Amino acid sequence: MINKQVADAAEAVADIFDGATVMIGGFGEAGSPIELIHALIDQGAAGLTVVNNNTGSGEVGLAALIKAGRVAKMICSYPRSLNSTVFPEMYRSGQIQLELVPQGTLAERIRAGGAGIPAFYTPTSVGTPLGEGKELRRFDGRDYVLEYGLTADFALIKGLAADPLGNVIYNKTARNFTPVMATAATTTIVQVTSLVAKGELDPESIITPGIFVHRIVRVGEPAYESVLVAKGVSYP
Amino acid sequence: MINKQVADAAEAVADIFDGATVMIGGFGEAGSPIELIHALIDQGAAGLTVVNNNTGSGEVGLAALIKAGRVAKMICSYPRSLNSTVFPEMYRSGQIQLELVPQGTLAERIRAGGAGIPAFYTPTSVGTPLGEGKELRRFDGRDYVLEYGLTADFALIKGLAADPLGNVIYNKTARNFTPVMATAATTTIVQVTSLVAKGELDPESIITPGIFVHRIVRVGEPAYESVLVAKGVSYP
Amino acid sequence: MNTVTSKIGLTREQMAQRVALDIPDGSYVNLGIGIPELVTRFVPEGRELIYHTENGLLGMGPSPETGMGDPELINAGKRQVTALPGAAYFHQADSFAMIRGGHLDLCVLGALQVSEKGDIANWSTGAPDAIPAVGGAMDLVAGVKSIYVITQHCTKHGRPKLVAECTYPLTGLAVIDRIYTDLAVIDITPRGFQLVELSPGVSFDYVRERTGARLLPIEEDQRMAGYE
Amino acid sequence: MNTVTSKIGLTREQMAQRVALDIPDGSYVNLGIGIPELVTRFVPEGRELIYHTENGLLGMGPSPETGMGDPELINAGKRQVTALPGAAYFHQADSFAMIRGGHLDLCVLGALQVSEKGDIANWSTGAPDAIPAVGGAMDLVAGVKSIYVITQHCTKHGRPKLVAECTYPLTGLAVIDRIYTDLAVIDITPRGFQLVELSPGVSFDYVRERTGARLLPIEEDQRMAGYE
Repeated sequence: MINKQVADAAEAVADIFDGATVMIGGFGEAGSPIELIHALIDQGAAGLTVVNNNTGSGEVGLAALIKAGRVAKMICSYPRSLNSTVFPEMYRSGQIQLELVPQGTLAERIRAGGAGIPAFYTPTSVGTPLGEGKELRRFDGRDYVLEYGLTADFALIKGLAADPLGNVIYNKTARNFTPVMATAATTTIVQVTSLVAKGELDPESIITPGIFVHRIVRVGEPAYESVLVAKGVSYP
Repeated sequence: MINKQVADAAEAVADIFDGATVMIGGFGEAGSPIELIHALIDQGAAGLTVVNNNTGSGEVGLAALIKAGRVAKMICSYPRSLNSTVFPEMYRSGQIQLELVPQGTLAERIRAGGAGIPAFYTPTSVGTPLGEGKELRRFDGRDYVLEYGLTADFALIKGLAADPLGNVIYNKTARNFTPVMATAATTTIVQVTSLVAKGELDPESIITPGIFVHRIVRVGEPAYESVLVAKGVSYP
Repeated sequence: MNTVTSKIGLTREQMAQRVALDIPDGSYVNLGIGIPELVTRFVPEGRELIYHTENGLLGMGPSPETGMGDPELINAGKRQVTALPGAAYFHQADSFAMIRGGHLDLCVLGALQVSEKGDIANWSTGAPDAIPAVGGAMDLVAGVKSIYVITQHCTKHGRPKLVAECTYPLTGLAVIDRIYTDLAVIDITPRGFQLVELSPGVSFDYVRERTGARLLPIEEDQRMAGYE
Repeated sequence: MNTVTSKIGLTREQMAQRVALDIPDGSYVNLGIGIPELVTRFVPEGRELIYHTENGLLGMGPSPETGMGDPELINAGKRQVTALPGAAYFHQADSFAMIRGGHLDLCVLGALQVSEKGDIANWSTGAPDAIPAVGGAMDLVAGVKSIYVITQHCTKHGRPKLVAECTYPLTGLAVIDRIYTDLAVIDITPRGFQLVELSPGVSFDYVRERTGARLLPIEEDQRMAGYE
């Protein structure tokens, strides 16, 4: 019987290697898999390329991973946030690279990566600094830039509930980038609040089918960035 | 208050014009909006380009629309089926054109059309007769063909339930092409078995958000192709 | 700018109210952060607008009561919101398919600069020390059917934000349809900035002097209506 | 071909059983119409395979009992099926994203011809009067990680289906990994057709004579196992 659950977050992230590309779900704190990120900090992999819409806040979660010096490059759309100081400081001092991608292009590049589409055209960024140097092509009288599919070695994501096959549902706007990231990584690791038995999730309402999920960790009471930041927590 | 319900199928399809491109949901009989198609036959628009995975069966639904001589061109992946004789005969006698598209490319072209993506690259059909004449490009050592987004003037689709805003859910594999077609048409017309009040559909489980739906018709007891064909029904 | 001029023209709330008047019933609308967010407060009675937030929700409602929010139900500005009856959640690629595919009727955005060709700069001042951050702005201006800008007519330092050519990094080319400022409503037309309406007590010359490109006058005198 | 030769080699069921032996536990599998569908009957005990049908279901189960089916729960061959516990429905673009994106482990397909380079022709005989129909075949061979063909070694007229070059219109170029026929199991390798296994009572020469391109022999003698 298929059962993708692993013992804990440490086991789930054990094989993430130096230099890996890691997609991390979440938009701000909604959907951020903090416990998996903290396990990755403990694990020690460095030189990572991380894909996330933001760069975390305070000194927990993604911001803590960056602060620990493990991230060589961020691919994201909005590397500033409330309480976001770690990335800006390291970026200004040249300790971390940034590939800035418009949010919709980032989402579509990840979807394309997961869908076997190597490249597509989009009107977004034409005529702007982010469109500079990109291949332009005209369709039906309008200009578009060529953008490439994006894949990753690992995806760290957070769900509301999963079954042993890896079918996942999400909580409200915590869904954000997660379902497309799950499709674009060689190994997708999900932390979920609840594990349910096979057959308990409505097949009409499953957002991420199990085929995209490789490891499941139950984190019954996940932390929230804003709560940790308010408490002044700094990880580790 | 937004309420997209219209009185009946005749009103819903009244403005479909000669020469329009019409996407019709369904894979075989699953998800086929037979009552909307029959209303379109009654309405009389001709010279249509129809997008559907198949070409219908017997002499009801899509097959009846074709038999009535209203379809100038079919864009589809599999124009043969059990009990499918109308299209083959008209195709052989040169009365209807066919653009044959691999099923996944057809789905992706429709999604792209709805998503503002004018073109994308896919490995499907490279080196085959369906890839001939298409622009080839190599990414990472593999060849891909360029395919274009597909849009329509109208989409005729079938749902299980909708609310007045046009949020729709589907029944099992009746979902098939329908959600992407809903996004790719200027005017999307849905027939549903049930109308429910705003707020009755779980926001986590809505498959087609109301923004993509323009008109709703309730058809409480939709017909099935196989049942009509078994009864020997021929429409009109 | 002296303290007297700061009393001329509309307040932020009045600007939002002015925009709200122009949004038809049943519109699907995306509102940027800042003044655009105020628009929701002034929608005339009897109209139903549906708000999209690009992080994955259609049918966004107001902020929750204190302590009633969910940290995972937020808007694009990362503030807690609610979901109204009839709302739907979707993932980011679907959300931007909605945007890029031209399904939203209207986006109301703030701006640093708008050019007479309808170019907009609203994501970066290009300052060497700035952390570049674009979010969904470029997708919104490229995809949504109509783009309205709501902005103070001039910067804090009194410089025009409506210009012949943007000097800040662009968000999009020739994408803006209309600009609502504290001083006026101005359309982007093939001939450039076209005055549509002056705020109460504001003269054409007053606006023209504060606009960084040619401003075409209103054909006939026109009074504002719809707010006090 | 005489009537004696028709008794040599595996039956359709035995061919399906032979394929089933090679599919690892936990695989995500798409089965073509015809002999491939029989594979589900022969999965060894203790293994769980998850079946994908490209019209939008992962976790497909067997046909429903008579009268218990839903005309809107069908497989790619448009026959009524069931959904097993843990199944998920999705739309066609998502289904083919799964296929094209390389997420399925295995696809088992029938074929008209397979070339020694791994090209396959299985959608059209190219007959002038034929109605061309391709369905998802080209997407499956282009996207799924491993592609197995299950087919009679020769046509009804005794002509080889394993050939140097396909003469029928192609479905995909260099996509086939392995071929299971009534006579043998054959891998596609950079050197061409590599015999892996002979069916009971079938000689290398017998297979070679019925193969339309060079067939490399097994390194050492090998007996089949796993079915009667």
